Amino acid sequence: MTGGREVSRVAIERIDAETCTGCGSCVDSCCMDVIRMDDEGGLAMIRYPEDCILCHFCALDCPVDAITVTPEKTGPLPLSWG
Amino acid sequence: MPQQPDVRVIESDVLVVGGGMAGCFAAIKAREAGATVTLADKGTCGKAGQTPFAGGMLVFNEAWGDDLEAWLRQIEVYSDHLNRRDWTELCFRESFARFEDLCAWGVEFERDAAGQVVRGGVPLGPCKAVHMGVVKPPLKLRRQTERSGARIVDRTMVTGLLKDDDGAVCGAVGFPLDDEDAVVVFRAGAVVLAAGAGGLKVPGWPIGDLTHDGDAMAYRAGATITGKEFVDPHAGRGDWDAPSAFGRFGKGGDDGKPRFGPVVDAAGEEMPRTGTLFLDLEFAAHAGRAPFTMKLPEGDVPVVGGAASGMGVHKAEGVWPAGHDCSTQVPGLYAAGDALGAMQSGATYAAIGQSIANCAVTGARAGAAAAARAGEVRGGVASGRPAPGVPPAELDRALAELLTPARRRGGFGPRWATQVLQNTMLPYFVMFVKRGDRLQAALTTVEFLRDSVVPKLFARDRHELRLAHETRNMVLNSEMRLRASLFREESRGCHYREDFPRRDDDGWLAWVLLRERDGRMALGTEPVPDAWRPDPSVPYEERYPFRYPGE
Amino acid sequence: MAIEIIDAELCSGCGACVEACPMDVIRMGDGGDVAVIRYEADCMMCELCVIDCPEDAITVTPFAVSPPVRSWG
Amino acid sequence: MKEVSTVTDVLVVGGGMAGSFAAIRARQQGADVVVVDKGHVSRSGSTPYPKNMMVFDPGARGHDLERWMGEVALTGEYLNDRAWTEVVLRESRQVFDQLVSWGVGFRKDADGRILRNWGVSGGIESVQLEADSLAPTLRGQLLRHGISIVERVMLTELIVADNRVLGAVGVSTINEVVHVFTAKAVVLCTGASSFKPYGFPLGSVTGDGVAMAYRAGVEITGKEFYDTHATSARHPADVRYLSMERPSGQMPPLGLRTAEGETIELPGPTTLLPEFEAHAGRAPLTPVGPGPGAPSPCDAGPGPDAMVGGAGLGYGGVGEGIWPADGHCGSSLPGLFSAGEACGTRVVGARYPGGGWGVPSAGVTGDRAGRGAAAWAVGAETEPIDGGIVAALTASALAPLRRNGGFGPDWVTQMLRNTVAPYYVLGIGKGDRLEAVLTLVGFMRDHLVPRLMARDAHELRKAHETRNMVLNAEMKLRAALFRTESRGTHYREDFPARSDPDWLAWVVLADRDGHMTPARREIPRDWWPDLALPYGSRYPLAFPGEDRPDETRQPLGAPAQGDDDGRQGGVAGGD
Repeated sequence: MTGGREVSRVAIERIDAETCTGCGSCVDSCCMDVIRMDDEGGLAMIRYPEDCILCHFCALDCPVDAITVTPEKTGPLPLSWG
Repeated sequence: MPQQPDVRVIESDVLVVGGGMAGCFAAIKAREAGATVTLADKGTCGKAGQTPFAGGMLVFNEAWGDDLEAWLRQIEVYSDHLNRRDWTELCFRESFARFEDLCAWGVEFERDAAGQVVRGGVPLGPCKAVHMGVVKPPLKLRRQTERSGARIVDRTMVTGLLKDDDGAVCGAVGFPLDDEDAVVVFRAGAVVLAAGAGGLKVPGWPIGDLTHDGDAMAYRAGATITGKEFVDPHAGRGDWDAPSAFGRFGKGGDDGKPRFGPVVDAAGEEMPRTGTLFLDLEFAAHAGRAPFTMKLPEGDVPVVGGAASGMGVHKAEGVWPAGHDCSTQVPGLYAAGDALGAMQSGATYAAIGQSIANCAVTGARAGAAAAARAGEVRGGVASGRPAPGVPPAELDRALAELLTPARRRGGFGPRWATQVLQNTMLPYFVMFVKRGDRLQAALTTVEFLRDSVVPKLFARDRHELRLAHETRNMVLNSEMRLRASLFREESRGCHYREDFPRRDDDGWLAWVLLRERDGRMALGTEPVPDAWRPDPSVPYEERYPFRYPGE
Repeated sequence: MAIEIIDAELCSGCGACVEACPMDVIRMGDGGDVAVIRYEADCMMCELCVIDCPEDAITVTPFAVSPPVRSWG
Repeated sequence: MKEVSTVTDVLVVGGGMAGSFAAIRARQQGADVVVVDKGHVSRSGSTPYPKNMMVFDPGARGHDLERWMGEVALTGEYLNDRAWTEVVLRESRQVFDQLVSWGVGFRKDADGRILRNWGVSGGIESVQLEADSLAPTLRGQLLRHGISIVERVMLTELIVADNRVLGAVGVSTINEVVHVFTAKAVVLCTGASSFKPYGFPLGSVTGDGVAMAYRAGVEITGKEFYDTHATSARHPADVRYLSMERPSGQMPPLGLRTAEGETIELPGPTTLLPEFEAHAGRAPLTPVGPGPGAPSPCDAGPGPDAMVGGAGLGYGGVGEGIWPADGHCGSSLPGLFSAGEACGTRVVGARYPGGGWGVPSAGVTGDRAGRGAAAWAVGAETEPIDGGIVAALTASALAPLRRNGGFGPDWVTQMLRNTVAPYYVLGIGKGDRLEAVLTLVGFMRDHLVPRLMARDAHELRKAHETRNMVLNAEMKLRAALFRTESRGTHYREDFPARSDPDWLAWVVLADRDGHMTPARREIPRDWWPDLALPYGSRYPLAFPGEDRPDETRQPLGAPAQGDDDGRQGGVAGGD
C-alpha cells in the first residue's frame, strides 16, 4: 500500500495548482474516484493516486491542461498482509 | 554469446563459497592449517550477505560467570526443544575463542568506561551478546582473510558443485559478473559452503543477495537439508514502500541503532512481543486485527509483515551436518554459518547474537576440517600436486547448467519469475499461518515454476545470469519450505499449522530432513535424542511458554 | 525510488559503490569515470553504497515499487 | 447514517451503452426510469473506449446473413447462441441509425464516406467510431429524455422477496450515505468483469451486476473464456496502444516475432497464441505491423517494445454474464433484466471475432431489456419492502466501514491479482493449477472478504468491488475446471483439444445451497458443426500440437467481399 504520499510519481502525477481553475471536470471524468475537490482551496487534488487506471480522461477533459498523466504505473510491493 | 566460453581455472586446496563471517573464518582457519584457499563471493567479500548488518555476537565465557546449563536451558525452552544440544553447547564453548580471534584481528567491541566489554540480551534468560557494530567488522574480516594469504575472488557467482567419479566434491563452477565471456572452474580438494541463508528478495530487507545458493548446490549434490519449515516473521515499516526494520542507516535513531516501540492493533490494543521472533502479528492479522502501528517518539509508524520473507530461522535451517566438523553427507563438502543446518537454535530464534557467534564457530571448524580433508586427497596441503581431476562429463554438465539461461534466446525473465514466486509465497496465509490445502496449492504453483519456468529462464547478460540462478535457487528453496511445512503435522515455534494448531511431542520431537532421491524431494525425520527431550511430566504450558491462538 | 541518483558532478569514479553493492545494481559507466545505476530494479535499499561513497553522491530513498503483475514476462 | 430512498418503475444499473439504451427505451415506453452509476455517466465502464462497431446491412451493403452467421460460428467455435447472434446482426443497423440520429460521430474519409473495417474472420464489416463521441452523446440523450441519473453510488445487493426483484441497496462512494431503490424492474447494465488490471482502463468494471445477480440465485454463463489482451513491456500499465486510438491512431499488431526470430501471424485479436508462445519459452514477443516499422506510441527508442500479457486481467468479453431467460433479456428472477456485457447472450461464442461487437450487442440488448422492463413494470405494482430486509442489506453494505481492523481492499485485490494473473492459471489452464488457485481464492472468499475494512466511502466502494472480483475469480476457475476440453480462448493443457460433441454445450454457474455449482446447457443439435468434417476444417485455429490451420482460408485482414473504400487493415482492439 502506497497511500499517504503527497506527490504521485506515476500514473496521475500532478495537477498544477497554479493552472487549475477548480471547474471540477476532472472529478467527473474519473471513474475511479482518484480526484476530489480540495475542501479549502476549491481546487482539484489527487486524493487516491493508487487507484489511477491511466484512462487519461481527466487530462483530456481538463480545459486548462493542468493535469499530467505519465504512462508509467507501478504496483504496491507484495506484503504479507495489508 | 559465444558458444565456447573462456574457461578460467582456479586451483586450491579449499574453496570457500561466500565471504561473510562464516566464510572468512573458514578461509582463515583453513589457511592456518596450511591449505591454499580460494574464497569466492558473488558480491564483494566483506560487504555482501548479512554480516554487514549483524551487530551482536553471543559470547559465552565461564570466566565471566556464565552458567552453561542456564544458557542451554534458555535455548532449549525458546527453541521449542528442537535445538541440537550438542551443537548449541559446542558453539557456546567455542564462542569466546572466536571472540578473541576477532579482537586480535582488529574488530572492536563496545566497551564501558572501564574497558569492559558491554553485554546485553533480551530478557528471556541469561544469554548475552557483545556488540561490534555494523558494516565495519566484515571489512576487518576481509583484511584478515587477505592477510592470511587466501585468494579472494569477488563478484563471481558459484552455481554448482563438481564431483569426481567417487562422488566426492572436487570443485565448483561459477562465472564473473563483469566478464560476459568467462566462466570459472574452481578445482579444490574440499569445498566449504558459507553462502548464507536467503530470502525472496523482498525490497527493503537487506538480504536480497542471499538466495540459499549454498543449500541449493548442496541439495543438488546429494546433501541432506533441514529446518525448512521454520520461518522468519520479521516485520517492517509500512510508511515506506519497502518494509524495513533495518532502519539503522540514518533512518533509525541518531545513534544508528534501530529503535522499537510498542505495537498496537487496529483497536489500539498492545501486541505482545514474544521472544525474539514469534508469529504474534501474523496471528492477529489473520484474526482481522490489522493494521498495526508502532508507537515511536517521533510519531506512529505503520507496521507490516513479511519483511524477511523466504528466510528461515538463523542457525536452524540449511545443510544437515554429518559430524561436528561441519562435514556433510557428501565427501569433500562442508557447510558453515547460515548455510549449515546444525540446529543450534531450534523452532524459533532463541537468543540475540547466536547467529553471528555460530557463524564464527562453524566457519572455523569447517575451514579446519576442509583443510584436513584437502590434505588427505591431495597428499598434504599445499603439496603442489594437482587437484583431483574433474571428470570431463561432470564438467560439461556443470557448465551446461551454468550457461543454460545465457544460451537461451528467449523464455522467461528472472525478475518476472521472482515476482511470481514472491506472489505465491509471501501472503501470510501461505508461509506464516499455514494450512494443508493452502500449502498444497502453493506447492502446485512452485512445482509448475520448477518444471516449466525455471528450465526456460533466460539471461541477456551476466547480471541477469546471476538473477536466473538466484531465481532457480529460490524456487528450490520454496519447494523445500512448502514440503517441510506440509510434512510437519504439528505446530512448533515459527511453524504454525491451522489444521494442527499445537505442539505434538509424541509425534514431532524430530527434525525434518530433505534430500533428493531419484530426482524427487524425499522427506524423513531424525528424532530428538531421548536425553534432550523435555520432561513429559511437565505441563504443556511450562514446556512451551509461547502460546498459539486458542491455547 | 530505491536507489535514485548517483550525482555525476560529485562522483569521483572511485568505484566504492560498485564494490559495495551486493546486488550488482551499480556499474562503472562506459567511460569508466563515473558510476551509473545500471540495474535499478534490483536495488534492495541496503544503503551500503551510500555508506561507502566518499563524496556523498548517492541518494537512496526507502521507497520502491514493483512492476505491475503481468501474465508472463 | 443518512439514508436516501428512491422509488421508480425501472432502475437501470450502469450508464454505459447498454444502460443508456435500456433507460431511454423504458422511458419511451412510459416508465419512470432512474440510472445509477458508481462513477460518472459517460466516463465509467468500458463505453468510452470502443472504436469499431459491427453493422450488418444487407440492403445498403449487400451483407449476407448466412455468411456472417457462418463466420461467427467458426470463430466462436460453435459456442455462440445463434438466435442471439442473428438478433444482434439484424438489429445492429437500427442501433447504428439511432446513434447517428443522436449525433454520435463516425469517422469518414475525405469524400465523406464512413470508414469501414473488416474483422479478421473475413466478411464481417464494421464502422469506425470517432474517439470520445459515443459516451458523452449517450449522457446527453439520457438527460434529454428526462431520465434521473444518480452518480457516485455503488449498488451492493438486489432486494429480493417472494421470488421477485423489488429494488436494490447501495452506498455512496464519496460520503457515508446509504441508497435504497424501490423499483418494479431492475436492469443490470454493469458491464463485464476484471481484476482491476494496472492501466488497462477497466478498473471500474468489476462484475458488480453479475455478482449481485449470482447472489440472488440467477445463473451465470461464459466464465471459462479468457481475455488475451497484451500490453507493452516498457510501460505495462499503459495499454493505449492496444486499446485506444488516442493518442496516436495506432492499430494493434497483426503478428508477433518470437525471441527466436520467427514471425507468427495472429489470426485475430483474441487468441491464445501469445500465451502459447510464452509458455513454450519463446518470449519476449515483439509486435509486428500493421505496417512495416510501425512505432509503438509508448516507444521512444529504436525498435518496438516487447509485448507482455495479462493487460485486460480477468476481463470477460461480449456474451458472458447473466443467462437470459427470454428475448427481452429477462432472467430466472422475475423483474430482473440484464443488458450489454452483463448479459450472457453468448453472441460471439468461445472467441471474439473482432470488428466491434460490443457496441451493437449492448445497444440491442439494452433496447430489448428496456422494453421488457418497462412492460413488466406497467403490469406490476410497487411492492412494499420489508424493513428488516433493507436493514440487513444496509448493515452488510456498511460492514467494511464499521469494522475496526481487518484487511484493506487494495491488499486483497493485490492478492487476488497476484494469484490469478499469471498466464498459466486462466490463460493456459490445467486441472491441478486451477484447483490450487481455487483453494486460495476460496480462502479469500471465506476468510479475507468477511474481514474487508474501509476507512472511508471511497474504500467502501473498493471493498465491495473486491468482494465481487473474488466471486468472479471463483466463477472463472470453476467454469474452467468444469469444461474438460479446450475451445476458443479456453485452453486446458490436460484436455488440449475440442471435444465434439461432448462439449457442444454451455457452462452455467449457480448458487445451490451456498455452493457454486456448474451445469451444462446443451447446444441445439442443428447448431452443431458437421461432425463429418475433419477436425481441422471445423476448427481452423490450431492449438499447440495440432496441425496448422487450413491454408485455404482468407489471409489476415482481407475483406471477403465489398468494395475497398476507406479500407483499414487490421483488427479491432478491445471493443
